[in-house]
Amino acid sequence: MPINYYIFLSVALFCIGVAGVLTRRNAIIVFMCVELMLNAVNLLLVAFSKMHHLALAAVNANAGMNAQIFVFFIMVVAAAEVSVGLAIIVMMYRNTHSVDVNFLNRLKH
Amino acid sequence: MSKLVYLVPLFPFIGFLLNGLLRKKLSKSLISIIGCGTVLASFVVSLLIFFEVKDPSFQTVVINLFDFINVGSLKIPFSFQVDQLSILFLLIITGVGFLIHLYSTSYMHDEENQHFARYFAYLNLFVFSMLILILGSNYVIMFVGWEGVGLCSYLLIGYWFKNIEYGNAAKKAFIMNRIGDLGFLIAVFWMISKFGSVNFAEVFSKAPTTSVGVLTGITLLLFVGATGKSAQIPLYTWLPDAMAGPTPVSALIHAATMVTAGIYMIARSNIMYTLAPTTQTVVAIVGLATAIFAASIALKQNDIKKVLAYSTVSQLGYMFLGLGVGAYTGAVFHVMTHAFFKALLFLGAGSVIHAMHEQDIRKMGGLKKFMPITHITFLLACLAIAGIPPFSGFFSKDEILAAAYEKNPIYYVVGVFTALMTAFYMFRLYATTFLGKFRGTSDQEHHLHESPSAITIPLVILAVLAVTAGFLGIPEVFAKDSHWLQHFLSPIFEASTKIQEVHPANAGMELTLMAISVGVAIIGVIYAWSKFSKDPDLQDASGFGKVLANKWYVDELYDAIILKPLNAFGKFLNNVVEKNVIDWMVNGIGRAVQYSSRQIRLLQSGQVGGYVLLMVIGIVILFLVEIFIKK
Amino acid sequence: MIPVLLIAIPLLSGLVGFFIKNGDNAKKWSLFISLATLAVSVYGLTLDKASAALHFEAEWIPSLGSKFSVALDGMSQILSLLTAISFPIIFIATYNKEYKTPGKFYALMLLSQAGLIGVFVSVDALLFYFFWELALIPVYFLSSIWGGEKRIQATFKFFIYTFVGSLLMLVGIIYLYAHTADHSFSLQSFYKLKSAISGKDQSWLFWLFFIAFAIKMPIFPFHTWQPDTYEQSPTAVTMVLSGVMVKMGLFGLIRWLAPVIPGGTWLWGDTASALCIIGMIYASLSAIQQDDLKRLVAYSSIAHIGLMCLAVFATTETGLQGVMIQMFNHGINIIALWIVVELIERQLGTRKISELGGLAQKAPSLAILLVIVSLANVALPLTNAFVGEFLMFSGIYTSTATTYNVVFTVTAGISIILSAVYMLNMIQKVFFGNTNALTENAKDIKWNEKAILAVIVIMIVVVGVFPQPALELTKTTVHAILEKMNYK
Amino acid sequence: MNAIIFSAVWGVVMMFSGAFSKNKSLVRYLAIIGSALLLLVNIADLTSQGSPFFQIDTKNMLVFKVFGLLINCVAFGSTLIYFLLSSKDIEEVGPNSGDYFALIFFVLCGVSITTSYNNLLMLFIGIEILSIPLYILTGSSKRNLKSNEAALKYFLMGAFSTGIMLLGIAFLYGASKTGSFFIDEIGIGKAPASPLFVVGLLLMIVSLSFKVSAAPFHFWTPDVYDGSPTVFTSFMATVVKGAAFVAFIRLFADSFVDAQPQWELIIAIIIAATLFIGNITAVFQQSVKRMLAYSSIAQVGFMLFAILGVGAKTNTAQEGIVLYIAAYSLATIGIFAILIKLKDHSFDGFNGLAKQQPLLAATNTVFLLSLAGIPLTAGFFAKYYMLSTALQTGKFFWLVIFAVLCAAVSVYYYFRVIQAMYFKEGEPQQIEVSTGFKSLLVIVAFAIVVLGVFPQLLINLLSSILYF
Amino acid sequence: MSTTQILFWSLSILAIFSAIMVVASKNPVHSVLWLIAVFFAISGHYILLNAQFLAIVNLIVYAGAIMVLFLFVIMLMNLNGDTEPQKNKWLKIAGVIAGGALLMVFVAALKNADLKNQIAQVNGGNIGLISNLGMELFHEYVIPFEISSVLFLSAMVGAVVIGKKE
Repeated sequence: MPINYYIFLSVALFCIGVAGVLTRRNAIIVFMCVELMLNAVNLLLVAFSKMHHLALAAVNANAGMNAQIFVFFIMVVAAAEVSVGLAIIVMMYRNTHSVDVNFLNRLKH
Repeated sequence: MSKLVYLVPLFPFIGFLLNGLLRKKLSKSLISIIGCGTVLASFVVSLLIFFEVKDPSFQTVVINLFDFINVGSLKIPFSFQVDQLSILFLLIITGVGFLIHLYSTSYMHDEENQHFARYFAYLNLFVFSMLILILGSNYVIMFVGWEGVGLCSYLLIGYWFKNIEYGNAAKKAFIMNRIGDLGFLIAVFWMISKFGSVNFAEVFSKAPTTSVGVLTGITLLLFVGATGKSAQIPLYTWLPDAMAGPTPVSALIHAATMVTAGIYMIARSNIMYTLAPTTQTVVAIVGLATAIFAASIALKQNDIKKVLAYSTVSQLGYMFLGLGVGAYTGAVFHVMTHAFFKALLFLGAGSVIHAMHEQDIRKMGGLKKFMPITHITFLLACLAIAGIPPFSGFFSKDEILAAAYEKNPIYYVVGVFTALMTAFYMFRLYATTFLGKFRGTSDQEHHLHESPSAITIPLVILAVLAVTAGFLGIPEVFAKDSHWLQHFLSPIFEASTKIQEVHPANAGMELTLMAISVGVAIIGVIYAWSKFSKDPDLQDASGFGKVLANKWYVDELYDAIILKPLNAFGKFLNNVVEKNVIDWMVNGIGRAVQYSSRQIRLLQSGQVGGYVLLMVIGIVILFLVEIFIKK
Repeated sequence: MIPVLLIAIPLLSGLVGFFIKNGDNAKKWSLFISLATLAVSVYGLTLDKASAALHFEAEWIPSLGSKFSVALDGMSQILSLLTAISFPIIFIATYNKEYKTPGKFYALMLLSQAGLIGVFVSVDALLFYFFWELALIPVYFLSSIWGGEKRIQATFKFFIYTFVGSLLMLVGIIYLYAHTADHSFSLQSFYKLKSAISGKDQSWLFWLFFIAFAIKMPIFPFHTWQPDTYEQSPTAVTMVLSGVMVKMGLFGLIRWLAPVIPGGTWLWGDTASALCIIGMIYASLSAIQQDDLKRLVAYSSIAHIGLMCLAVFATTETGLQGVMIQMFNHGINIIALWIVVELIERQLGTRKISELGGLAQKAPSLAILLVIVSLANVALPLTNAFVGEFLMFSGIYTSTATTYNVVFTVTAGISIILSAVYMLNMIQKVFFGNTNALTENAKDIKWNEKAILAVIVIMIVVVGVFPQPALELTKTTVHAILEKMNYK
Repeated sequence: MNAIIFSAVWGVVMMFSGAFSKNKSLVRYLAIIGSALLLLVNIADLTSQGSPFFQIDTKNMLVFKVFGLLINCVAFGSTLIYFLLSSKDIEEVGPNSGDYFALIFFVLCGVSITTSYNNLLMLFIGIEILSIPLYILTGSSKRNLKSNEAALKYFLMGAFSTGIMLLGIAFLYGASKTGSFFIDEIGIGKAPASPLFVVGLLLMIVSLSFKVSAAPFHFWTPDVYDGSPTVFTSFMATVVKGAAFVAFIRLFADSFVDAQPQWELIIAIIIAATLFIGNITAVFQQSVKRMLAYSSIAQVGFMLFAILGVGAKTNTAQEGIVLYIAAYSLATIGIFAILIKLKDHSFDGFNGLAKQQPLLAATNTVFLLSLAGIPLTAGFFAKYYMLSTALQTGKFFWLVIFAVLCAAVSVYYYFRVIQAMYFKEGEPQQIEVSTGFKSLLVIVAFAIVVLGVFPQLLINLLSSILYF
Repeated sequence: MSTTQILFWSLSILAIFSAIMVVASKNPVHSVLWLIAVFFAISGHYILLNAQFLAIVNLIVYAGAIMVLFLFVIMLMNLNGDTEPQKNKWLKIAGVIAGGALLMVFVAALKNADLKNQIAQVNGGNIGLISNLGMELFHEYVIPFEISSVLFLSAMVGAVVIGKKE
């Protein structure tokens, strides 16, 4: 497949994720939208990996593999982030009984 | 002897220091001795130098004391110049000055000890400054004295400092003088840029090769200086107000010496004026205008000193007329005679005031019998100023008028008309004061007496001079080579006379002119005598007289067109521009920062969604910049 | 070594001064130190100009090409002498005044002295900038802690104002530094720059520096900090500010701007001159309107400084010599005026001209001394200011750097008249006339005050009559600077 | 490598010490010792030049250059001072002081990674290691709703920016010729930039701007700094910010320096915006803590000049940024240490401090002056270097002028504190500070002044190491 | 249109549609489910790109572990209903517009990219196979792998600090 398709697909998914972050107030959903963004990136990376592999396979049989490893690390990190993130959300819920990101609004100006 | 000329200003300066610093310690008699003695010493030294200068073989002497300012090519030495002109003025200043000092010892005797000392210190300082002015061998040293006398004038006018009015008069004098001084200074700068020097010798030697335009500019600016110091239109208004000072001060500074500084300066620079005919015309016209204008005001004044003040302004106008028409000798001659008779008039008036404690002539009258010496000397002086032969005023005034006729008959006509007014108002003054019945209070009458000898002796000496000084310059018509003064001063005006030959009118014409002016003066005297000797008009002036009595409302005019607008402008700057424009702008920057701070921090809405939105917008903008603006 | 001593003595003893708790000791200590500094400064005057003792150089920040390099030439000598004279005068004149935490007060005063002298002697741009700020900060604290009621706002305005200026200057300095051939901050390297910088760059560089200096001097329209600050600062500090600190601006102009960026100076000289002249007239007219003595003197100072700045742009020897000597004179004269203001305020508790009157009867010595000082302020001949102003005017008139020399002279000359107006007004309203309830009980001044004013008066007259030694002192500096300004 | 391993290990030590020891001061001392040792091992790394204690083949993932190691020194040194000044206050945040210290050590591990990464993957992991403990520390005051809020905001926005960074990395990867994440290979040299590269570059700029809190990606900073327990704000605003900044500058100096025309305008705009917003907004703040947050944004505006200067031939940019981070960190840690001791964090809280605690006021003044960039303090040379760097590029003159004007504005808010301390009268507050605390503050202030007067001391060190 | 293309398009449409539904769903639980759908679609893409390992890991880690965690939390908080308060409508619109604008600028920036001959290899290449990846991971990428442990440690400590009852 031409790489363009993947680029635009990923960018579209990414932007949907961004729009989600912008429009939702539920902290968990917002966070999920961030995960969506990460997945868009993952997809893009894999596509690029295959692109580079195709172009450079003659020189380097492992060309493009690094991006897939990168994706693997992104998943790892995302997992760690999720655990911390959810812990924070839960902590907030325990204190305020709300997961609305705008509920706590004491810090401003 | 002329090498010792620095002693002449030094003595009064020592007197100033002694009297000034030890004013609380010295007794009045000691103060008097220091004050008078130093001036007398100067007079003696001047006299000695005079005898040296009188010698026909005498060459101008320049004594370099030290380098005053020496920057690059500009060299201004602190040096004195002794020649015929300066020695003549030295004699007048120290001579008349000494008499007035002497007079003052009695006149000011009622002052407190320290103020008495202060008075003499000022007076000595004045003499010192005046001597510097006269002796300076370049324009800067002249300017040093020029401003110095202005300062002393200021100090002495405001001598009675408790009185705010006097203070205002002093301030006015100083500031008016400063306006003139600015003109003087700019002329000096012009000279520096054109001639590279301010020394008389160099300037005068380079003047003939300089363009007329430049000379006209320089001389006009110098003349601006002269109008300030010598009270000419438009800067004359300070002089009548200056009468706030003690009367001897008026006599010394505001009649005999300081106000003639302008005449001296122009006489000194005669070559430049001669080379700039336009300026000469201006000088003549301003002088003439001042003469008639001041005389017209004097007609209706009732303050004894004010009349004399306007008369001084008017006479100074005469002198400028003389300078303007090239009669430099005549002008200097008139300075001298005027110094004698005007000092006498003022001192006489002082004597009257001393006796009456009153300055309004409407409240005097009949003083003849109470103060005989004062009366006689005053009468002589009046005759002298009125131009009645053979008193001194006749000779000097006539010389100017004759020269004026040569230049332009209209000058002569106006001059003669002024002479008429002069004769009239002087005798109005004389008659109202000394003739008729006494109009003061009985209390005053009780105390009336002739002044003490310290006052009368100067009066008598001056009277003798006022009567006889004219014979120093007997016109050619009467006797060949009899004009001693012209002869004496000829080295000074040599260059000018070469360029601008003063054609002596033919003898018949000159005699006719003299006859006319004498006749006119006599008419004025007689008319005034008849009108005021028995029953003077004591009503407040009305109609046109009121305009004259109010000095043509010139002070009010200046107030309205200069002072008030300037003050208003200053207020405007201070209250509006400073506060509402500049400060507002400066503070406005601060306020703008504060305001934008308050607004921008609202971006910090506290909502994550808002933050992310702004971030995304930021990203979009950066992309747009990258895509569209870059390159 | 002399310049180093001049900086080090007040600097170190100032630091020591922070730990002196006893007010009397602090006073004595600082007076002693300032006299010692003066002695060193006077000793420096006696040395030959080429003497090695007048120069000092040591490594400072070699990697930046900056050295601790100080030197005393004619201009530096006259200005450091002014600084060295001013401080003892100030200390003696305010000796009877009590401050809270005096140790700190005097320590900060000495620090600012060190900074001021440092500014005048450094020949390394970075060092110059350092001292420039070092002089400012103690003064800021002095004014803010010991000042009047509105001190915080007023001095803060002053601080921000000058700080903006000095930052702009810093940009200029860095820019010049980046263009030096040897990457050095030394004055000599800067002097060599002028051909390396294009006309356009010189043009804006000029403004970077000029604004900094104009704020310090101050030149219209950057002056609004000044009356407020002078009014609010304790008088001792006002004396430092107006007597010495404003000279920093002029000094910078003469040393760091005009010869370094002659093209820009030439290009904008007329504009800057016009600002000076507007400021002179403006300040003079404003001065006439003032009712507060301090503000009056403040505006008068603006007018006088405007003239000096104008004369610098005239680029003539007479003008520049006039500025040199006038910087000294103005410092002395204005300090004397402040002393008088301080004496009046301390005794009567007011500075309002309208509330005073008739003081000449009660305090004749004060009146006489003030009159003399005022006369110097209006540049009467045989006072020191006359020499300066005469030379400056002469320089402006004969200037070939501008085609408007006559216009400049005449308009600037008007301020001479106006200066007489406001000074005489002030004298009359404060000293003449009758006493009122407030001034009824005024007393004449104490001996130390009288003595210090007398010393000033003697200086005024001596310099006024014999200015030549001072002119000789700055002659070579003036020549050197002119040579660089007239680069074409 | 020493530092990475040591900090990770010591983090674990702290974790367990917290769990097993009830003696709080023991934990504290351990932390202080740890940071000191960390500094030592890093210096050992720095001086041994490539022969660290641990011989590990990093496969070129990490490269230990002196610049990065120097920054490590600054960071660890700052941390040491921070611990010495404020470790007691860390204890008071909550019961788990050992964990807090552990997290701080993990952050330091992240710091050492971001200063020596050679691969975008390591950059990513480093930044995450840097960030995740901070989310926790921000929220560590669990009952405090402000702390909760700050943590949530920080976390959500941090995750968002991570997404952006990853997208940028992906594009850079796609644009690279060799399909590599190594930073020396992702650059495109002088070749015309492909759109992929440009997009990747921009996204990297955005995400790194977020990390260093440059406008308009700074919005998290004030809220998070304000909401966090003050003692952690201090750490975040100094050590962490410095590390993030180094990540930024290294990426640009190593990879993108040739593509400068592509990004210099963007960076210039970001600098201008950062300076403007940081300084202007700080003016109106009522709380010193929040003011400092904005001021830290403003300071970043200045630091970013170093990025503009990476293309210059000289090394002023690197030299300057080390100096800047050192000066800024010292001063900020000092101010925060004093701020923590005050009950009232508003400007009025400082009223009359000079009378009560003259020493605190004096040192605080030095810190503030340094932040404002007044000569005779290290802050001046920091700013000097930045301006100098920018001017050497020969472009963006307007930006330099703008920057100094903003610096003048900064004087306004820094001096408000000085005014409060010295010129205003205040209610006496009960402030208890130990002599050790005071003397340490004096030492720090003294160091700032010494660096401000003799910057050569540090420059010598820097240049002798940097240009070996 | 080849099978690959058909698969690509359908997976893409599924991914985008599901993604939109994640954002649009009112009910958080639905969002989670839609997100899982996205993950599946993406995994499909991975398989298409012959990145089998990632496809599986994606499903296991993301769809399996992480999403379950999300669901768990949502359930725990009892948020399964439509509990989200109505957000300001304008802000919502602004959000959508901003997202759209972002997409537009991406497209604008990328549209000129000369990527015609840049093809992503599908159905071929074996770099995505677990054995190759494993070799690479524990060879070249051992450092990041090890260092990730610090990340996990800190996440763990963090979760404990945050979650622990005081």
